[in-house]
Amino acid sequence: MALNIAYFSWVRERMGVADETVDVPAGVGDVGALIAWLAARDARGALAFAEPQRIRAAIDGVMMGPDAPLSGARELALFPPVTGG
Amino acid sequence: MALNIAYFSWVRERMGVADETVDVPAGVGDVGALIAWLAARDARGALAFAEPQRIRAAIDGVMMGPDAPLSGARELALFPPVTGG
Amino acid sequence: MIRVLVQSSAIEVAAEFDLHDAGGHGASASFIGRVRGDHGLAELFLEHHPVMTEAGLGNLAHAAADRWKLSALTLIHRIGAMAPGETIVLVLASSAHRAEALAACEFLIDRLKTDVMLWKRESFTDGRVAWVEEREGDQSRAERWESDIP
Amino acid sequence: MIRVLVQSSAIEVAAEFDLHDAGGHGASASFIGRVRGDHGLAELFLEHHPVMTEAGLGNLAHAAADRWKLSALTLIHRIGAMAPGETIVLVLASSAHRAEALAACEFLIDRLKTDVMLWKRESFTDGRVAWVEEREGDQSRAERWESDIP
Repeated sequence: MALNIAYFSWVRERMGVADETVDVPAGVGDVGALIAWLAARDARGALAFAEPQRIRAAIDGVMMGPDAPLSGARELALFPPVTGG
Repeated sequence: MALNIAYFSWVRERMGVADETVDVPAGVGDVGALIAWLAARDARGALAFAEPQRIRAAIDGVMMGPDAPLSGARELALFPPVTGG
Repeated sequence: MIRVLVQSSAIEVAAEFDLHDAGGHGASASFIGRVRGDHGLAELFLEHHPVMTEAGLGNLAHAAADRWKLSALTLIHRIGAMAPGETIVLVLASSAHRAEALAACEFLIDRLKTDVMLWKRESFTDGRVAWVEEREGDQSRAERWESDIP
Repeated sequence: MIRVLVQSSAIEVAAEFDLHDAGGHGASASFIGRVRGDHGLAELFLEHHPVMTEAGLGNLAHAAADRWKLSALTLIHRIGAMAPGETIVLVLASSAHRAEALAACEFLIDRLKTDVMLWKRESFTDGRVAWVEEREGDQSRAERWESDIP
């Protein structure tokens, strides 16, 4: 399954890209599993997702927990807690 | 005893003057007694001070109750509750 | 900078903002109160006790500036005759942080209503003229701050 | 009039006040947040998730306008690179009465801190660059309004 992923803040910096389209492997069904897969994929992912509890996720603009399924998602956004306003 | 009295708002309008200097009679010792004396003095005073519980007073810029003595006062201000700000 | 004024001329809001901001502040909260044209109001007249109003505003301003560590405070009250839409009061409070600026602004506008020696007279388009009666709500809002009287 | 903007250009505060005030309102409360030059800050950079930030600001604005019966609301957030002293955020809420304008302004500035998808990066004069960590205080201030989430 093809999925667009957007990164923000230091997650973006550590990944080295603002967004990418990945081919999600069979067996990676939810947000938490995808983060674990990215962390295992390469050194940049290992750096960005070393502390998964610090990562927040949104699917198509809606905040989601690690158990949220990826099926039907167009865009997954991964980022640290907001510090804005 | 000579005393400057300043009137504000509808008290001023009913008295017909913004301020006056009165010669306080012997026996009129406090704010409440002075208001009663003004109410008895003439028709304007009767109109302005028909409801003494609606009147507030300040002596030399400090809010005072009806029992406050007049001795030593330079200016007595008489007015309704404020509605400002 | 603490700037406290009681004036019969129009309050120039933009110019007051510029003057206040000269230093640059982390957070600025403001309140602008204007004459409402409700119920056919034609003119609002504000009478004041000059000495007491000036003392009242000055005390309020210094109490707020001290308590919330304000870097600047502007407090301007209009008196005399005003038309609907004109500004009656401007409060502008600045601090390094937002909570202080907001709290100071709210404190000042609540306390202004009861601490300043002002009386309002309304003239309506139908010719009626009436002095405004004291409002219960003002008293209770101001009493929230009672323990903070300077 | 509800005006909500997320912009990388400077926030023109005086022009926004003029635009907002075109109708004339009984009471206007405002908050202006600026970049503080503390600790040798040289530049603040705000990154945002465009779709979520716009939706978040829009929802907040409409929730506040409905709840406090605002006659006008301006909510502008700056993004991108800013120097100390520049305005990050402008909230300007107007209503017939002061309590509503003040409450709406405070609600908006508190909730902005947590509901909008923005991340701050600070660059210092000594060359250090760091993303700002989440602050506890923001969360607890925003939670005061929790029961009011639209």
